[in-house]
Amino acid sequence: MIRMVAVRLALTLPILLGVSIVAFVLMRALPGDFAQASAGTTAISAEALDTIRRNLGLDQPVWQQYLVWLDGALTGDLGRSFATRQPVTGELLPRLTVTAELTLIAGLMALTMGACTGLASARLRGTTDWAVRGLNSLLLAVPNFVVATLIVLLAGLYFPTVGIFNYVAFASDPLGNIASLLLPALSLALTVSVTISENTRAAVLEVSSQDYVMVARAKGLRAWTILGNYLVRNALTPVITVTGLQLAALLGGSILIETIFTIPGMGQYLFDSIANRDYPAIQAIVLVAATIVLLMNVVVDIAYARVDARVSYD
Amino acid sequence: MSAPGPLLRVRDLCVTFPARRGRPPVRAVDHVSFDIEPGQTLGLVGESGSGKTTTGRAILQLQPASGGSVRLLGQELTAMRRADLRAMRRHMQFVLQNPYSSLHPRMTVAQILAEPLTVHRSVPRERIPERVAELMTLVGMDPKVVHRYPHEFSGGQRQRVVIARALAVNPDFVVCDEPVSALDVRTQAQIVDLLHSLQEKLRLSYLFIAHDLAIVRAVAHRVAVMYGGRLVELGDAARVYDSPAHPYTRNLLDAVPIPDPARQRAKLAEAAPEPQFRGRDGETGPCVFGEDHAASGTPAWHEVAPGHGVSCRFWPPGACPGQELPRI
Amino acid sequence: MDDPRALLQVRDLTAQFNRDGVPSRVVNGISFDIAPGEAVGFVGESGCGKSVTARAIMRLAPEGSSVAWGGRILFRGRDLLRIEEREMRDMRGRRIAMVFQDPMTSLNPVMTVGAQIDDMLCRHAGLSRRAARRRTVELLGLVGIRDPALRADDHPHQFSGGMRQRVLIAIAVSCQPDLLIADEPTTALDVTVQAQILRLLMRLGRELGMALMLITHDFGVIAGMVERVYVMHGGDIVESGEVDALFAGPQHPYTRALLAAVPRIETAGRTT
Amino acid sequence: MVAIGFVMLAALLAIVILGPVIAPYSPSKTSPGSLAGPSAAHWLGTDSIGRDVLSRLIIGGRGTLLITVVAVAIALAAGLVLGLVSGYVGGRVDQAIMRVLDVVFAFPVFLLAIAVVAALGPTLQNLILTIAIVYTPTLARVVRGPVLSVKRWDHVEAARSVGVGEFAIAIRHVLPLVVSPILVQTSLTLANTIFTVTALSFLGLGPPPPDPNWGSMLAEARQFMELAPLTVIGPAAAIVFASLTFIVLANGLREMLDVGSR
Repeated sequence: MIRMVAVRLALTLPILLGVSIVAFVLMRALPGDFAQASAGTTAISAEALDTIRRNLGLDQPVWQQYLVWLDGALTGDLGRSFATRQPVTGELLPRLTVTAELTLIAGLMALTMGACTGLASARLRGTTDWAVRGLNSLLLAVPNFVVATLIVLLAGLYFPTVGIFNYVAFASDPLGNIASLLLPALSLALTVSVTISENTRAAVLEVSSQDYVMVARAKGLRAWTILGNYLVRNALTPVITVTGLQLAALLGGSILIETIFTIPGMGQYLFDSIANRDYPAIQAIVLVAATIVLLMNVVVDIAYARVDARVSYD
Repeated sequence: MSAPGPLLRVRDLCVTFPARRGRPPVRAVDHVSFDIEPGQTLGLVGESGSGKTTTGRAILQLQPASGGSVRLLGQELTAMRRADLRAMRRHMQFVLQNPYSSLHPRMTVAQILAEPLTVHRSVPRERIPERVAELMTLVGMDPKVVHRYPHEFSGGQRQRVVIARALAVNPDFVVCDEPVSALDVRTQAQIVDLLHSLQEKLRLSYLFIAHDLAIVRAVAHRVAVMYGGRLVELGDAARVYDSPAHPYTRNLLDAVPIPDPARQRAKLAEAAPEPQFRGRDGETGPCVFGEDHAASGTPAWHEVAPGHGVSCRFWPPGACPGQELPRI
Repeated sequence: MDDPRALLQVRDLTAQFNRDGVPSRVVNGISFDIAPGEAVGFVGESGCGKSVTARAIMRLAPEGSSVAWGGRILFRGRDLLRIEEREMRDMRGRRIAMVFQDPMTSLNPVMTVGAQIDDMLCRHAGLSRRAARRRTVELLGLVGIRDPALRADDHPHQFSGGMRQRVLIAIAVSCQPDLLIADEPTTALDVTVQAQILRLLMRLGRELGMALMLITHDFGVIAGMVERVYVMHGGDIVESGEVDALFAGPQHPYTRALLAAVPRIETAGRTT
Repeated sequence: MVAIGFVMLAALLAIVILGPVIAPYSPSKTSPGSLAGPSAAHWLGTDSIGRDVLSRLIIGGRGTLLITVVAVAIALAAGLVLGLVSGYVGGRVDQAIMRVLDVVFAFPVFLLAIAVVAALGPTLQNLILTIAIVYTPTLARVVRGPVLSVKRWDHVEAARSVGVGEFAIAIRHVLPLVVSPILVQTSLTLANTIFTVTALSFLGLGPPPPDPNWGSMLAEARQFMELAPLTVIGPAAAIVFASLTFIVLANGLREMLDVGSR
């Protein structure tokens, strides 16, 4: 088990390295001058600009700049924000927890909805199948930011006094915090639940036609035993994979949703940073998000092996 | 080109599959040697995983060999350049097991049969339809149906198309890999008859790979038995079937059910033979004939009669076959 | 009815599939009997309706397809086509068990082989988990698996094809059914393994006193295993009889053609 | 199902191609009375500075769909080449291509798009290029998967044994059999791209004004939605209709071509 985790992590390392290069290059390939940008909008003398360049190490060759930056990133130092002159890591962390919470709630919602509708669709067939697939097509066509906008619109029109749309910090009121995240999470979860639902449906149908299910029926087992031990346990693996892969979509989506519901998470931070041309912050957000996605993929792989004894990485 | 000697000469052919995820490399084909004369059929039998299909693919250079030599019409294939090899494919063809998957589902029979003709430019473009019709007649099909797609045909008809494709370029040698095992018994007999008559008409040589020993008996002049990547016995069909020299061959023949109730009942009533054979572990030391091949450097192969040989490895543990052998 | 001693009496069985709204009949009203402890063979080419007949006795339609059965299947006097699904579920595995063609795909890959026998015993014999496991180990030993106590905790992918078929046979006989249906049980196996499995089926049939319904396309397999044979073609039984008589003097032209096409290992082949 | 999809697609295309002809007003022409409700003159009312919403929707659709289609076409071309080479050649080439794509795949699509557009500036070319880049890995994987299995099919081996060259095998014997899943996925990617394009515009990272765009119209309308709720509905419905078109088309194609499911 430990060995397998180690192998998976080792396989992820080169990709992480690639991700870091992309994140680095992205921000150094700016059409403008990094030093100019870091100085902000104020007019600045050429000498002062040179000083900034030296301070930021911009007079060094690019690969050296990258190594210095990577060295910092590995020790948790993602540079200083241009806007606030504070370490980016310190600014990012509290926002990251908010985004993580939103993503987690949305993920659980999507998994519950998707797995239930997918399973019902595959097992009950007929009208249920037809209805679920129709609803799924429709849900898939409605982007999360449109859902969010409509939710805010309806709330503004019909419940102008109810305050559940205002973000509540977890520290001040844990329950209120979760309640305030429910609707944003729902708008995030709807599209993702469709993917999970369709994959669950396909997986259950695929498993249903397998010989071992026929054997289970020939054994005279009860319907629930067949469902649990034969259908669901075998359909689980593809569903786990898809759910894990959807994390990227959830993280990306939360950026949008946070701006609509004014939740102080990574999304808002990203927009403030873009507005301020705060490149170190943008870089850090991109790097952190990709790292989370990659680590989540490792977790998915491990979960996969826990469920299915045939998969091993020894 | 038509040098005297065998049409196909395989010597010490080895195929090794590289190590995969913690498993050691697998030697799928291990020093296999045999000849095939023009107009003759060599039956290659063995159970699944014995390496018979890999041997066929390696001879056709569809699977890289890790050692040994394959000479067709006197030309060494294993070291041939790609372009030369493609030209050489005119002489050697392949009939695969599954007639459902070995035809391109989106190509008509005419297109399927025309492809090898175009590739080898063996027939001028305007004569292709004529040649296609000729091939259809050759395999006993109506040339009028060439514009249909494979799914419109039955398994037996598809296998006829597969054979027609193989014959399109006038090959000398055809590898038939389980050509009838996916078919019903009556269709099997028809395809076997077709292969027979084509052999006589066109003087073809076949390497006939099959797990069904009864069918091999009907088609093969000589028979090779494979086990664990090695040839354990090779000889004229009549000798191998009627007086098998190797205990594995005997086991294999014994296990074939006979469509005769009284005899098959008697067979099942006997105790099952011990299917364990000594594998590669005991390769050092003298073999059952008392010869130490490792020390003397001689091949581990014994001729029990002219043209009939057995490998001296893979005996049942503890058995002393030396005493039984003289009976042969 | 005709023979009160019969274990299974099938009368005018029909089966009709519905593919894209087009009905197609695959079994055209066949009738046959199986006595307790008797071994009966069904032989025919692919698509002749022999497997569908077996599925009808188990009342198992392939997943996702709709099949309409007609006629009667009397098992110890109960019409299997008319009883409640609950009663049928109690029948399956306990009274009538089945072994399928492909052992590679017939075991649940995510459960240990032991657990796949345990669940059957818990369901039908009402055993506790621990008692079931003791019986499972016995059964695995009975079908010829070495170190059954250890192997019970292995997953199917750790077994060879022949060993998996043994496990499937252990599952099928675990509740000592009255009738064991074996649908092409050796077709996917190598010839030496086939011989072992046939011997095993024969031994178990005798030891447990089960009736055996053996379905195969191979006249060689059927020859040594059964007392009576039914030859099927295009959804009909075209010929039936005692096995020795049928092989010695087939009456129906189809049976004759089929028997004539069977390759025989003793027939002298070609010479160089 | 496919028929419905094609009808919807035809309607969408008609609006896009005939846009300037059928739009009642110029999208930038203002008229007195901002945020007005539906009337005979303005079927869907006017926006905050008095421009005709319907005209802006029609013209805005052109921009949105143009970016979408061009970007997906580029991604499809790249994905097809990469996926086919990767899957067919296999071995180290496959490893190299897939590792590079894995790097792109690790970023949440939307986040990467935002970052790239933010860094390079929201011009039309940058938008198209960015979207093409972020969707290339998805399409390449969709091509590679079936190629990996089709290249092991018997008819490919048969073609090789007949002497057909590798390039011809890849094009003639493998590619035609992987077209169905690619068509389905392309249609779904088109729907996804409409999301991404409109979402970027929604955040102000879309094609620069004054060209109208469904995303930016929605964002604009959002500020006044308590006063004029209908202005939100227009662009929202347009986005949903466009993506629904491609989703219906994908489902129809999947059913018709029988890709993977029953």
